[in-house]
Amino acid sequence: MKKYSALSLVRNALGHNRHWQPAWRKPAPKQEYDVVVVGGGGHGLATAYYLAKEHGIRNVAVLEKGWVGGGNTGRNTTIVRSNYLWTEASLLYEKSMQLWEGLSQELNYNVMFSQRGVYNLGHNLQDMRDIERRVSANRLNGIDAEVVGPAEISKAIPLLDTSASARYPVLGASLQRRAGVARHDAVAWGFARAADALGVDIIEQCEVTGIRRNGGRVVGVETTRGNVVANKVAVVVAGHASVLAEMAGMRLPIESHPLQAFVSEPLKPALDTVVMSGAVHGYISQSDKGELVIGAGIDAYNGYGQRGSFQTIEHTMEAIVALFPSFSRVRMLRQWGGIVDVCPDACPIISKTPVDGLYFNCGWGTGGFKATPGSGWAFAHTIARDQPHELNAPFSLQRFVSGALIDEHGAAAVAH
Amino acid sequence: MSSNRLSSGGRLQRSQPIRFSFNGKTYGAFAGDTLASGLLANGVAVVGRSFKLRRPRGIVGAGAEEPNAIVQVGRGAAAIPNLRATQVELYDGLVARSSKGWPSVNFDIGAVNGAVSRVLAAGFYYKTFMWPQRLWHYYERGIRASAGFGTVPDGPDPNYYVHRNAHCDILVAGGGPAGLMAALVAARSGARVILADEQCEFGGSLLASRELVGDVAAPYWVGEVVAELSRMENVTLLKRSTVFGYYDHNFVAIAERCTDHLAPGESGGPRERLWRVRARQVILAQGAIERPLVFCNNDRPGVMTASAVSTYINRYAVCPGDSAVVFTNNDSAYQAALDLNRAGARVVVIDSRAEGAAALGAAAREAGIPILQGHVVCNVSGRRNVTGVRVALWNGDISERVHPGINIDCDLVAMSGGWSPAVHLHSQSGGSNHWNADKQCFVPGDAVQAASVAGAAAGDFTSRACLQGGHDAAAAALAACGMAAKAVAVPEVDDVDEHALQPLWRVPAAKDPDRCPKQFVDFQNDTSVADIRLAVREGYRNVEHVKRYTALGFGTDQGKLGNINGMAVLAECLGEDIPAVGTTTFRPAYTPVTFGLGAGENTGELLDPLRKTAIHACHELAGAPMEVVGQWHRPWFFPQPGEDLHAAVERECLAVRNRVGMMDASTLGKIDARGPDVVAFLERIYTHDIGKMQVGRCAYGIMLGEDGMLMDDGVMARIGEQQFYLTTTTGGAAHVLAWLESWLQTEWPELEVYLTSLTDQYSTIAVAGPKSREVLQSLDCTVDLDRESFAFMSVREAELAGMPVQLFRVSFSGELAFEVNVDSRYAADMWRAIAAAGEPFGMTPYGTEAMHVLRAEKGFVIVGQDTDGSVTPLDLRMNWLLSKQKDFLGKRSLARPDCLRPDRKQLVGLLSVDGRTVIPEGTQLVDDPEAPVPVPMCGHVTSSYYSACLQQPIALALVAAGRQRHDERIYAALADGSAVAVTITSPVFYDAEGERQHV
Amino acid sequence: MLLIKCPWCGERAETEFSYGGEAGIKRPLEPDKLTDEEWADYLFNRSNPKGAHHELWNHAGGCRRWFEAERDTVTYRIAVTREL
Amino acid sequence: MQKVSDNMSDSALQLQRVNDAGFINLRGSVDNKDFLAAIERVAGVALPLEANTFHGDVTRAYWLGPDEWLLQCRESDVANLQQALDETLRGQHTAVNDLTGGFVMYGLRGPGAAELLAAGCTLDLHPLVFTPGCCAQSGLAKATVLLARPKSTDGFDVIVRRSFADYLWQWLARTGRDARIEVT
Ligand SMILES: Cc1cc2nc3c(=O)[nH]c(=O)nc-3n(C[C@H](O)[C@H](O)[C@H](O)COP(=O)(O)OP(=O)(O)OC[C@H]3O[C@@H](n4cnc5c(N)ncnc54)[C@H](O)[C@@H]3O)c2cc1C
Ligand SMILES: NC(=O)c1ccc[n+]([C@@H]2O[C@H](COP(=O)([O-])OP(=O)(O)OC[C@H]3O[C@@H](n4cnc5c(N)ncnc54)[C@H](O)[C@@H]3O)[C@@H](O)[C@H]2O)c1
Ligand SMILES: Cc1cc2nc3c(=O)[nH]c(=O)nc-3n(C[C@H](O)[C@H](O)[C@H](O)COP(=O)(O)O)c2cc1C
Ligand SMILES: [Zn+2]
Repeated sequence: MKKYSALSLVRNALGHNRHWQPAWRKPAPKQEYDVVVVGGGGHGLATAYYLAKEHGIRNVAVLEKGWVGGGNTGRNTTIVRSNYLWTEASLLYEKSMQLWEGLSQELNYNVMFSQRGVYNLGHNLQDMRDIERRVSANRLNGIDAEVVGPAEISKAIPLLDTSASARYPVLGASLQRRAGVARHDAVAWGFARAADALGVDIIEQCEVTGIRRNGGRVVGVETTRGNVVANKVAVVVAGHASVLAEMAGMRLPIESHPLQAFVSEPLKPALDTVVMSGAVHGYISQSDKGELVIGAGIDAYNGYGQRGSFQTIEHTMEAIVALFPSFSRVRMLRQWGGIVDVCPDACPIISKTPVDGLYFNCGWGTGGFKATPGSGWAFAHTIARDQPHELNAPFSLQRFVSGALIDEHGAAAVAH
Repeated sequence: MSSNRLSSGGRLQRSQPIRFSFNGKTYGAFAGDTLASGLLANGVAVVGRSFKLRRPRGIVGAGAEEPNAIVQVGRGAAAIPNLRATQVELYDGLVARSSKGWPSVNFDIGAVNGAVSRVLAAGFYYKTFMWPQRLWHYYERGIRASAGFGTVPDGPDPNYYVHRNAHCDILVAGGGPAGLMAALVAARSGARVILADEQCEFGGSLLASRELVGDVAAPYWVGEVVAELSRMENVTLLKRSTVFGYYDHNFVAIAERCTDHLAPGESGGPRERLWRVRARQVILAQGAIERPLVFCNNDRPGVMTASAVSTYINRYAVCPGDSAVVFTNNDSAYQAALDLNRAGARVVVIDSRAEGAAALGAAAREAGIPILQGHVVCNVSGRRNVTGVRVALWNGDISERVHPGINIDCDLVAMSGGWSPAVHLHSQSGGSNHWNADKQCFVPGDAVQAASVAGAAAGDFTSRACLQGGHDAAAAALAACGMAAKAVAVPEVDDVDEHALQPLWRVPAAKDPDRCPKQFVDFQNDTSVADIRLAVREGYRNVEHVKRYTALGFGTDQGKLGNINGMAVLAECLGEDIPAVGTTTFRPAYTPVTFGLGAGENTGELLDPLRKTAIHACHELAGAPMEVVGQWHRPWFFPQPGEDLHAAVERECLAVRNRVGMMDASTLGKIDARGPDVVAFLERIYTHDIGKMQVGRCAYGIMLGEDGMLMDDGVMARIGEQQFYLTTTTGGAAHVLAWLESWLQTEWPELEVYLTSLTDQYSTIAVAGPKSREVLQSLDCTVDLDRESFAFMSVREAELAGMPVQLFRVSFSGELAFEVNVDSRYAADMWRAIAAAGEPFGMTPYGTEAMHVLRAEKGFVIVGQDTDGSVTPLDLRMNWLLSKQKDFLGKRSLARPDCLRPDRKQLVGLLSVDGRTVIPEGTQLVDDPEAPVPVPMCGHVTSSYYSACLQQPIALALVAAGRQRHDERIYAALADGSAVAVTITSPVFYDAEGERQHV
Repeated sequence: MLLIKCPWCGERAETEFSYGGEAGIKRPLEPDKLTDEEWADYLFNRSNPKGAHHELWNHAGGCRRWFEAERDTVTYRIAVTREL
Repeated sequence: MQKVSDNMSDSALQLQRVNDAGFINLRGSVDNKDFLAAIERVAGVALPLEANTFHGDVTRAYWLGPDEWLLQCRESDVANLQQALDETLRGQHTAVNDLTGGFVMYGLRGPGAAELLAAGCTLDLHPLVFTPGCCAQSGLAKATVLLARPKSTDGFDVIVRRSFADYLWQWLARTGRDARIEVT
């Protein structure tokens, strides 16, 4: 991999940008790999990268049915934070946060991780109780978190309606200053480039159509580009987890739902942080390009259509106008949907399965972008050692049998 | 007025001169002008700056496709950011300014970016700003400051927006010849028709056409049709209405702009109206968009699409230049040459094709217009305005460089690279598109919803075919609706003989594409041919990667002009054909839609219904602040002069403990459940034994989810052998009823039970305290209230103060207490009657806060506050409520290993060791506050108050293995980092034996 | 916004309905005879297919009846709705 | 009377609260002929068996669902009617609940009524589709309502749960401002 640097930029510019190397190769699938990662989203690519980097397993293929980053990685609202409620979840997301903090340098690819802070607004007494509870837990877990009052909020977010007469007045908020946003596409591309440099084959336009098993163990996959032999198959396909599970004769505690988002036209800076509100259900940030990036809710029904219902968007516009009355005249440029894999407890599954050598990483639902590096890191460990790291041990499939669910509906109340 | 204005023609109201201001300068124009035509008429060339390189930019198009002329209109809170000048109708006094360019659009500091544009190539940001890590924050600030277009208005929107749901047989999107014809056929046949067009007039391309339709001028024909349609009751005509989204099941969203074309103050009514249309059939007649050609410096102000030039001349009576070069690869642009010629401009046609144009070519020659066939424009000179073009002979081989031998001075370049059908809505509806090699464009494939595409949007580029297409689409749609089509004659239009278009996606230049001056594909985002090539070189080869890496099609125009060219350039780089490369996804909105429009009337206090109890007015009168509970407003406390929350709550609590208080508990959910199988049904729902309950008795009941977690609770009463009255929590009311119905209907349909919601029918007034009995007695209660005849946990029908009531003897405060359920019509009267009767006894109204304190003193939980969906009844020490005799929902889950873990969090009480500190609710509990991070947590505080009657703070908490840990000391970890010692106790702080409620 | 045909009331907008998930998941008759795995399967596991889906809807804003629908989870086309 | 528009005379729409209506919710089986006959006898109006319709004028029976109806009568008649129903239906699996206190009824009159409702209701209220005698439970703005088009007057009746009534009233008044609504 040729490093990106100020010098390389200038040198290449002088050469009319004709000497840049491909960010990743376009290899044809080999017949056999040590590990096949199914799904070229951020999580899959990070998994491959950490397999190679942390565990020295380099004979790895990432099989992606479309183009890398084209799933939820490429269609999410990019909020990164670690202020979850339960210790199990907090520690996992915090691991991720720590990786984010050095990710651009580690990957030599600017993922534009912008630690501009995330405010979770509280609008009623129960919201405030929940905020206190979460902030208190975060601090004990070593995660930066504060409870802030309306005056401070209004100073930091001048356009937010903090008046007491609002239908849902702002009573306070939790604030994580280290939280923020990142450039979603760059995360996929940066991981792809770095994984490729370590020898990982990233194979696009290659859909896995079957999971081959022998007895109780996995022996490879069938794809639209032929069969591939592998003793370990790691599935990270977000909304399609159930489809892959079915190939292995399993059902998962997952439902796939359309989740939508939209952006405004680019505007001069108007919002310097990230604002989320559960009670009015909306959240918003402004990208470096100037669009307001706004997340809507999920549609209730199962869907794989990468689109959703308009009333969901209307509802979100209401929320945004309620929170920011002066955004009323701003316009929606584009809306889109992704398919999120929702777990009963709003927590992910990073787990071995009843099939030996088959691993699943899914259930991130509306909030897994922030976990991308941490998820890949923990999943790589699980695959390499054939046992979970202590960070992801609580997130096994077994928890649905034992009942040890980790209910993060509160902290994940707003889809994000 | 400037020389660009033609002295006659156009569709302007010349009798209405107006003035407008742009970037601080005032100009004149006429009613009927757009901001774009007004600016062009005044010779204003530079109207904006490009996003990244800050190159000066002029108007390119005449409609929705415009990428450059992005302006801010109006001021202050009424400002509108990011409008396209081509779509802004002028009114007298309009104020507009460019969205980019600092200090001014004519001199922009940011233009230094242009000097280093090679460094700023696609993907630049990903490769830099990484060193040192901590500086990114500052780099980012700079990047943000220079990005963006418009500015957010500086206050809340002064206008309002409305919604309208509508239904029709046939919705026609687009009112050009195809759409008008379709609407006419459908309307005459009696269908309910909606015709929407985003422009201020119907007619589409015909408004700028010089064709004859039938035997009248095209705009005249339009006028006739529109007049007829507007007389018909079954037709809704929506102008200034953009069909912006085509959703599932023929749900179509239209944004109607009602007042933006009027001067502020001149208009009443809503600013915009959202039409939410459910159409049986949709006809898409969006027309086609002319493509630019991609040559060096093709972004200079003065380079426009040929059809835009024709539109400005014919519709707006503006000739955008004095000497023009028309550059084309197809016949249609010759029309612009003819129009320019007629308008008095000098004009030369450069046609890339060796054989030039057919009929229009002949007409041009006849008009004396010089034509260079087999030539291309390979570069443009001039910075803030075109000053000339460099022209070269070209043999049709794209891989060859050309040698620009000819210079032509000009101030206008009219270009045409062919036409792309506007397949946007068709694509949004789920339809795919096919490459048509003859026409070199994507045309819509089969409809997947009840829709069809007609006219130029379907790839029919002659007016005759458009009219016929509209006619046929309507006939087919009518048939699909089961309606007969009336015979309507399609007017004749002369067909014009044409030569085939020559594919030309990138014009060869004197240097290779990586070295030559920029050949822009996406004007707004400065995406050039070289950028696309770079993306491919770096492995970003999928069209979606190219889009995201180069920002092609990412702008406010969503690539209406540039996308197809970009994809073709990509195809060339990859050595593939265009259909193999494909398009990116078309998404709503076709053109951007105002957030306020989506919100409609759901703003301010109408954002969400504010539910009020029947007694609400009494509370307001008493000056009680409200607590928001779900959609309800409930009185929080009843302050007396000078009291704050704490003082009031202490007083209210003590009143209940010592005398008597009353509370509005009407928000509780109430359900009538009856039928022969009601017992069997409720046995499966509630955890306790229902069959044993006697008529007239009440019980506290809980419901679990199938996962074993506490879902809801409430008092339930047996009213008759086969009739129960169930109550639920305030927040759970709707959900519980739906949940019960779902079990009845889907799982146990054999059970004969009817459920009816009584939540709004009955209001509930709790009367609590040692004197409560006396108060009710003094209200002529028709039943005996003494302990023997009306025992704790029973229910009676009675009359109180002359009103029929259901009287419950239950207690949520632990005191002797009654709950009066009364018809909501009389609830306020009853409230006043009880208050009056209670006065001699010291009656004190109390709010939700005192209610919370009172129940906490008794250790009663509140679902949703003391529980969070992860708490079982075992955790709450409710084992006594769990029947061993029967199965009930959720029971099996309680036997899962995790639910039996002895170290689960269990409900306990907490007392601050210092006897003073009220611990904030939510605070986490730890065994050892000094432990290293991550500090293990053993629980958290769910409820916490100062108890006036116990004269100390009390709290409820969930603590791991808490039941075994009474009297142990743990710590509450406060938000400020300090820790407060607390002692674990029983959750029942007051009257543990329950004597007071039994008196 | 889907257009859903309530078997009782006829075609109504999606906003009148609430979704009930996969249809045909019978509650076990004797839950205490089930292993934890079997119970978990009933509680949580769903087929979640990409394509034809057999599902429950409730006409919550109308007649309050639950009914079944066959809907394609990719195209969202509803082939049929029927009374339970 | 609350004046919303300045010019009452040319107001196109009148909105008023109907104060003398009583409501009884009925559950029972259509297969039970005795039940149907008994209701008709006691209430003087037959239960509609066709979805989305109602019978009667002053006393009305609205179809709510396949086994559910809402009876509307004069408020002063509710008690008697309820008692008579209870007696007649004793022993049968039915449910009779007085909901007079639980509902509020608004009358919306005038040619613009359908248009106003269309601002917040997804039903097709076209006079040839939602004809006199039609009723439907649906959403209006963010409340759930029972809408009916009476036979004798030009307009709609809107029946809404009491706790939503103020909200809906405000919504109607605000949304109707362009229709020059007259609120009485
Ligand atoms: C609108 C929206 C907003 C969101 N906002 C946020 C947010 O603000 N913050 C946050 O943290 N999270 C957010 N999320 C969630 C987040 O996007 C996801 O959790 C995360 O991106 C998942 O990453 P992934 O790599 O697992 O999945 P994906 O990026 O979806 O990758 C899975 C890949 O698997 C591929 N695949 C599927 N089937 C096959 C097959 N058979 N063979 C080969 N490949 C296959 C897919 O093509 C896809 O590329 C949001 C999601 C959406 C939709
Ligand atoms: N000479 C050529 O090569 C050539 C090429 C293309 C078109 N044309 C001419 O253009 C005309 C095409 O007729 P037509 O009826 O197909 O199209 P049109 O362009 O005349 O009309 C389309 C109309 O749809 C409107 N519209 C587009 N998208 C919309 C949306 N989302 N919502 C609301 N309105 C929308 C536009 O404002 C326009 O008024 C014919 O007269 C044809 O001869 C000629
Ligand atoms: C954070 C974020 C910002 C985006 N900004 C823009 C934007 O400025 N312009 C744009 O056209 N699309 C923008 N998009 C949307 C993408 O164009 C695209 O719609 C989305 O990635 C989903 O892909 P699809 O529409 O191709 O299915 C953005 C998407 C994300 C996730
Ligand atoms: Zn129904």
